[in-house]
Amino acid sequence: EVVKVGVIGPFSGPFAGAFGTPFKQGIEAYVEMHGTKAGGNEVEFIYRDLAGPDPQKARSLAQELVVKDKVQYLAGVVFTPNALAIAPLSQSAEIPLVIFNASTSVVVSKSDYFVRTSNTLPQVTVPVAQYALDQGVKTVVTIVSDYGPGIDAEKAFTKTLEGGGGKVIEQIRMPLNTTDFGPFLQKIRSIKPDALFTFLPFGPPTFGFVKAYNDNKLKDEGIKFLGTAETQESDLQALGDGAIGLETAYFYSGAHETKENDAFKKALKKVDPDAIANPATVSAFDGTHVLYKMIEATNGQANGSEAVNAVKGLSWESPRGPVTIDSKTRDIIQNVYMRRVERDSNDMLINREFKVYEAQPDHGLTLGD
Amino acid sequence: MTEALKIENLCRNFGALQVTDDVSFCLEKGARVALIGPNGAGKTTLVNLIAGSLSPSSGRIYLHQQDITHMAQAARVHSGLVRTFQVTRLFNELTVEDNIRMAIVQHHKQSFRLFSPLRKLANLDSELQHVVDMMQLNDVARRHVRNLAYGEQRLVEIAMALALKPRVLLLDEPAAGVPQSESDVVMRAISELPEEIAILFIEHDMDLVFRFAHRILVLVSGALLLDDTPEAVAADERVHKLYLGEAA
Amino acid sequence: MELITSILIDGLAYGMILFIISVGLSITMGLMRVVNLAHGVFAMLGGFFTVAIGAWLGLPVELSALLAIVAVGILALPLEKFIFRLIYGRSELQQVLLTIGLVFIGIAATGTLFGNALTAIQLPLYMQQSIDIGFRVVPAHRVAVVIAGFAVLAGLWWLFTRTRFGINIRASVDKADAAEAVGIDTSKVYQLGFMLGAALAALGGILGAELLPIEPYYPLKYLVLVLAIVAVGGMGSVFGSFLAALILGTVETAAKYLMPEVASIVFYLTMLAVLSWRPQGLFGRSG
Amino acid sequence: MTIMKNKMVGFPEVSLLVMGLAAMWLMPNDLSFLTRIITSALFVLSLDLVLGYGGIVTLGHAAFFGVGAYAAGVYAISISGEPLTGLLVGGVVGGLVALVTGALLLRTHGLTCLMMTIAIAQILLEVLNKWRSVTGGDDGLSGIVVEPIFGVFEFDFMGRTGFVYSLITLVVCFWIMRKLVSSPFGLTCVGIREDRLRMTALGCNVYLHALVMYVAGGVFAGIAGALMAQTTQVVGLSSLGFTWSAEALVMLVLGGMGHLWGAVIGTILFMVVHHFASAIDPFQWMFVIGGLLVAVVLLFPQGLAQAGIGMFQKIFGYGRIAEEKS
Amino acid sequence: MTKVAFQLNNVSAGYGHTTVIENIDFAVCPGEKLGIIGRNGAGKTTTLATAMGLTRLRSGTIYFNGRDVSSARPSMRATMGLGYVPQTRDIFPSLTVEENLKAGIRRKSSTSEASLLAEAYQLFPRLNERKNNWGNELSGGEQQMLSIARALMGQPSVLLLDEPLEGLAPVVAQEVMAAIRFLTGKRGIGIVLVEQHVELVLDFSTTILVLERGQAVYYGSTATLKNEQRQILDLSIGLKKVPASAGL
Ligand SMILES: Nc1ncnc2c1ncn2[C@@H]1O[C@H](COP(=O)(O)OP(=O)(O)OP(=O)(O)O)[C@@H](O)[C@H]1O
Ligand SMILES: Nc1ncnc2c1ncn2[C@@H]1O[C@H](COP(=O)(O)OP(=O)(O)OP(=O)(O)O)[C@@H](O)[C@H]1O
Ligand SMILES: CC(C)C[C@H](N)C(=O)O
Ligand SMILES: [Mg+2]
Ligand SMILES: [Mg+2]
Repeated sequence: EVVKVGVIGPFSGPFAGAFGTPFKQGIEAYVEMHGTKAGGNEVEFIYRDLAGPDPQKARSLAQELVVKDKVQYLAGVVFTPNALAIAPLSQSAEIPLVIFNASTSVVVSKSDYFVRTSNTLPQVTVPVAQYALDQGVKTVVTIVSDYGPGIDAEKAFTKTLEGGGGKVIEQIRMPLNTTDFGPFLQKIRSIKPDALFTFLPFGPPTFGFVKAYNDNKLKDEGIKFLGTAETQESDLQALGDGAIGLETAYFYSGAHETKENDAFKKALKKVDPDAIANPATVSAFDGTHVLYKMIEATNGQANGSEAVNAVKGLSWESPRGPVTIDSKTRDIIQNVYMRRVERDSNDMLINREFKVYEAQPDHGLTLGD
Repeated sequence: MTEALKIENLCRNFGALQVTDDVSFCLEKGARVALIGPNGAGKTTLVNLIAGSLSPSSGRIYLHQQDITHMAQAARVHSGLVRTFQVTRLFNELTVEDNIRMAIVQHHKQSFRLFSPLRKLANLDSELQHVVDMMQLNDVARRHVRNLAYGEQRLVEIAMALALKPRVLLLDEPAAGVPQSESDVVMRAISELPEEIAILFIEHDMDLVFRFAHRILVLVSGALLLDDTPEAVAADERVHKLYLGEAA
Repeated sequence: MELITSILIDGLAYGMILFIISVGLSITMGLMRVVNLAHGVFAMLGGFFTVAIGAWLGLPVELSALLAIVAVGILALPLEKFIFRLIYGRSELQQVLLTIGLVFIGIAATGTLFGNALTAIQLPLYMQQSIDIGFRVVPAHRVAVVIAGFAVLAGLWWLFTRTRFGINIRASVDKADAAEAVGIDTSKVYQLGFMLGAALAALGGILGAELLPIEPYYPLKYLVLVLAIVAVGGMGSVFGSFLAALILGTVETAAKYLMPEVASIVFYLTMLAVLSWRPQGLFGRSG
Repeated sequence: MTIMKNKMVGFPEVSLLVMGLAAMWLMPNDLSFLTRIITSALFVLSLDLVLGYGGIVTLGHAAFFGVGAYAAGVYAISISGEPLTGLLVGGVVGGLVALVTGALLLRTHGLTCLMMTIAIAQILLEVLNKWRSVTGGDDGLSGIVVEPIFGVFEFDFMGRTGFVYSLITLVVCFWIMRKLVSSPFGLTCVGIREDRLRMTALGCNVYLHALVMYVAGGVFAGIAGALMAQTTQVVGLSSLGFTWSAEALVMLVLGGMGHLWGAVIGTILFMVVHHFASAIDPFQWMFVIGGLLVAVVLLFPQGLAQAGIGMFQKIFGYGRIAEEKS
Repeated sequence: MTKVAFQLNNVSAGYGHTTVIENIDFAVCPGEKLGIIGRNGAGKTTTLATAMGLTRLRSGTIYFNGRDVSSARPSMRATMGLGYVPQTRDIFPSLTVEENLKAGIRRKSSTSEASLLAEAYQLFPRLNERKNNWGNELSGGEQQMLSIARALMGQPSVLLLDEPLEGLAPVVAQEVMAAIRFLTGKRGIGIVLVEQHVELVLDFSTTILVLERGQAVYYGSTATLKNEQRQILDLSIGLKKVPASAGL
């Protein structure tokens, strides 16, 4: 029996490098390590390209995968609106979707058949705020990209920091298409907070922002940099020396030192020698694990509820560390690591973990709005 | 005498250059008036001012006693004031017939008929045929304008003007580029237009001017030098010196 | 006061980068009348080549940048000869379509060759410095860009208004047949003009890489930005592009300081306002 | 480029309907894709009115599609789920937005006009983005539920109703547009496209005609957007993004503008190639589509529809119908 | 016998699928004055454009100073000394008047730019007054002057003139004709002149080519045509008589 899984992601377009390619590599790395069979059922992955946030197309791709290609499972999805668009379909057709990225809190609750193996923004920003408090940071300027995830991050951070006695003295929201970040950072420089907290989408904006942080000498002024995904592995080398010393909180570092991570990285190299172990790669890798478990549990038969029930509460040791699928929310519970950028023995930039916030749930639900 | 077009103290300048300098004259119904003058005297500019594609710095323009100085160009056309261009401006990608149809549709203000087919327009075909006959364009009527010789294009240019049923017609060198033999066709068609149309035409070919004009305006450096009968103009010393030269 | 100075400084530096990136397009579009949406491909290649040549020959970045600009210029030659030549004089839309096709091919090709990730041009050390001017710092590379911008402006002004090449290129574009008939070898003029546009794009791509980082999607991402400057400046006017870049750069910078959330709306509103006021652009000639 | 070319096929609407039903019968599992082609075709047709017939160069046409889609979505969520009035709402809102923005930008033309259309679309997009409470911001507007058509035909999971509904809407719109472009108004617009100043000298109010054509384009784009909102039940900001405008332009020029069939054929071709190229190799489809664009411009500058008709005429000896009939 | 400077040998040319001129022969020696006449659309412009290399040659050969230039680019021919004044004038609108003139200077010109310009301004003082204007701001006649002057800047040894007098005021037309006579006489330039004014061509040229629908119906001495073969003129040109203009 062949079980088909439809993977929707940006395999072309500006997000291909940060998400699409890692998705594919993560899946293939898992297959490399565990074979093409899940509990005796051959698993086949069908990739569908969805370059950006485009809910209409997301919905029709998903529908087509289900109706025409007869997939039993859906996976992937980078952008929140795309996931929201698939929700009604997933619900009515009882097709599970394993989300590899879309990171707004509400997403998973929109269909009983959604499971997430990435993260939510509150999940990683609450620990940053706690870390800031631990470090004695009193005043912070938050500066985020002006879109859903950015605003989520801003809210979660502010709430946590102010709850712990800190103060957010200014909230800046930058337009998504910003290319020159200099003025924003000059402004922060003149405000002189203890730290800035930022969230930006991956790729070029992050690059520009970190550059501007260095160029405008905020570090010299003693303004700490607190971030999340800014130093993620697919962008890291391009950031260059300027990135050294930046502190971020995230759920996966390529430099995580466990045998699971080593095995994962080895499989990844086999799949593609140029592949970089990235949070998106790990999410896809773990997502594939969840898919395999679901297929095993249903023995290749189409049964959405049974499949999803089978992975509720599932725990395993992921390359990122120990993780669990929350049996109530179907969201992932995982460690969040504080990391600092340094150069390793091969002169490559890495995220060195130095502090762990263990078993973090999605704080988004508890924080409320 | 009924005046069709009256110009009063019209002025226009491009920067420091005074191209139209206090020009006044009047065209009666049925007038056949030639506008001559050295190159760059401001003849085309004067036509542009009257037609409304340029606005004057001062002065007034009256069409059938109505002040049209500030009227939009399109509105002037509908009041019967039509011009042609010194260098032809046609729809090169369309056929000769479609070019003329275009004008007929505009003339009848039918261009906002959104949903009824073109062919249902009353009189379209007969008016088209009339104009085509008048300008002897039968042979080329279905060809694309871009494939016509320059001289043929001039005829289309005039045909379009005629399709607008003008009451005052401004022709900027209508026979330029038309061979001598055929310039007769053009000028005759023009002169045979209904009596009540007033015509002002610019022309450098003195044969045509003296054959068809009842009156001649001589423009020099933007100002009107003479406004008189052909005989008087022909006899004028200044015109000889500035414009005609010794041969004519 | 400090705020205003800051806005002006940052606006100038940002505007100059916009100018350098768009001036090449202003030339191909305004002077050669080719709507070359693939302009960004040349800019991007400038960046990729700089990095690749640097890594391959182990040259300092200044030198590899120079080689990259030359390489892009040379690459433009066959493109002009076999593709662009066929669309001179075609309708704008056909040019738009063909060059969008080239953009897609360019994106796919660079993605395949150089990978989909962002590639950073490592600046030489002295460019990584910042200059302290008391109440704030100014990054050294921005100063360099401002100087380069003025140099490009002056050089192009001289080239187009004071040399025979300038006359030849404008004549060839106005009326190719007539230009040929007076003895101007239009195909050579087009070639040179096109190469110049491409080389300037590469220069812009390299100098601007700090703000608009080099990655395969570059040509599509910054297309509107670059077109906006060309349109506001007036097609074919180098000085127009310069002024437009400064105005738009400063306005956007001011918005970032004062009301960041609507900065991009402000950018587009400014553009709308200028274009409704002067439809042919600041320095465009109508007709 | 005569304006009568659409006479080529006797009953275009019938052919369109038959083609659509045949596709439905042949590819019953691809209805969502086919529906997307239909809504896109309607959108590209509306662009053809503006660009191909009106000569107004725009890269912001998706603005009308987008506002039409949002209007229909909001209408369905908060007023009524009745689909036909929903389409109407989309069309009216699209037309109104076209009226207001067209009034501003149609005083310009060429590159300036193009840039203004981009700017306007971007501003609208930002406004909708910021207006989270109504539009859902960048998460998109979801939860649209549409009632059965005439209270009878329910929108089913397989998308059959959606497809037939879209197809009929397309056919009706095509008919209206065909009337529009072969009317005196259509001829006038072609004249304006070719030479605005000459039209003024013929006594034509260029601005007003362009505006009417622009509004017509806005109405049909709005209807297309509403159709998309109703059949997919979500609306995202991408529905008024630059990419969507540009893609529509590419489809139109591929097929051939100034020709209603061109819009339809271009859309089908682009979407099918895109669909299969990106399904076969999502990683490299840009090579394919890029190569296709370059090839079409170089080999068939009039667009594929025109090239196809030319070929058809050659083979069947029709001669130069288009030129002579006009 | 003088050496032939420029020669068309059995030349055919056309646009798209249509052949417009067929088997045309003519030769011009230094200082020779060749006139070409024919009805509207007879192919006069096409003949000159083919000679210049702007219209694709279908068959036949073109020699210039003894060299076969049939496949040479127009710019090549221009550089070798072939000058051309197109019927449509083709002024470069985005160049100023003076730049338009400069564009006409050949690369290897021995005369200095300044003296070439001075000569042009001497011939057309009007251009001197307008030298800083953009090309498209000139009046029709001024453009014609500019087009002729621009061709002369290249110091051609053979000059092709397509209706150079169109739109010129009679005085200016006379001056231009005088200048052309001067060029052929003193400088030994070969001239090919296309003109609508048949009398003028008959008067000016030594050799004449009469075209009818793209074919040569007469090629030979002007005198012979005038005196012995008048009927060709009547048939081909439809020229009946040119009335002496009303007593001028
Ligand atoms: N670009 C073109 N494409 C197709 N046919 C053309 C083109 N240009 C000219 N023709 C045709 O070629 C024929 C000769 O044209 P040409 O311009 O040489 O005539 P001409 O003798 O110069 O006429 P005129 O006295 O009007 O200037 C005409 O029938 C014309 O319609
Ligand atoms: N837009 C403009 N800017 C500056 N000068 C202009 C402009 N348009 C025309 N001129 C100048 O105004 C003068 C009058 O031009 P106009 O075209 O009216 O002359 P004309 O009498 O029609 O001459 P011709 O007989 O040569 O056609 C010319 O010297 C011309 O150069
Ligand atoms: C680019 C990503 C950060 C997008 C984000 N995860 C979302 O849910 O939309
Ligand atoms: Mg004139
Ligand atoms: Mg001719």
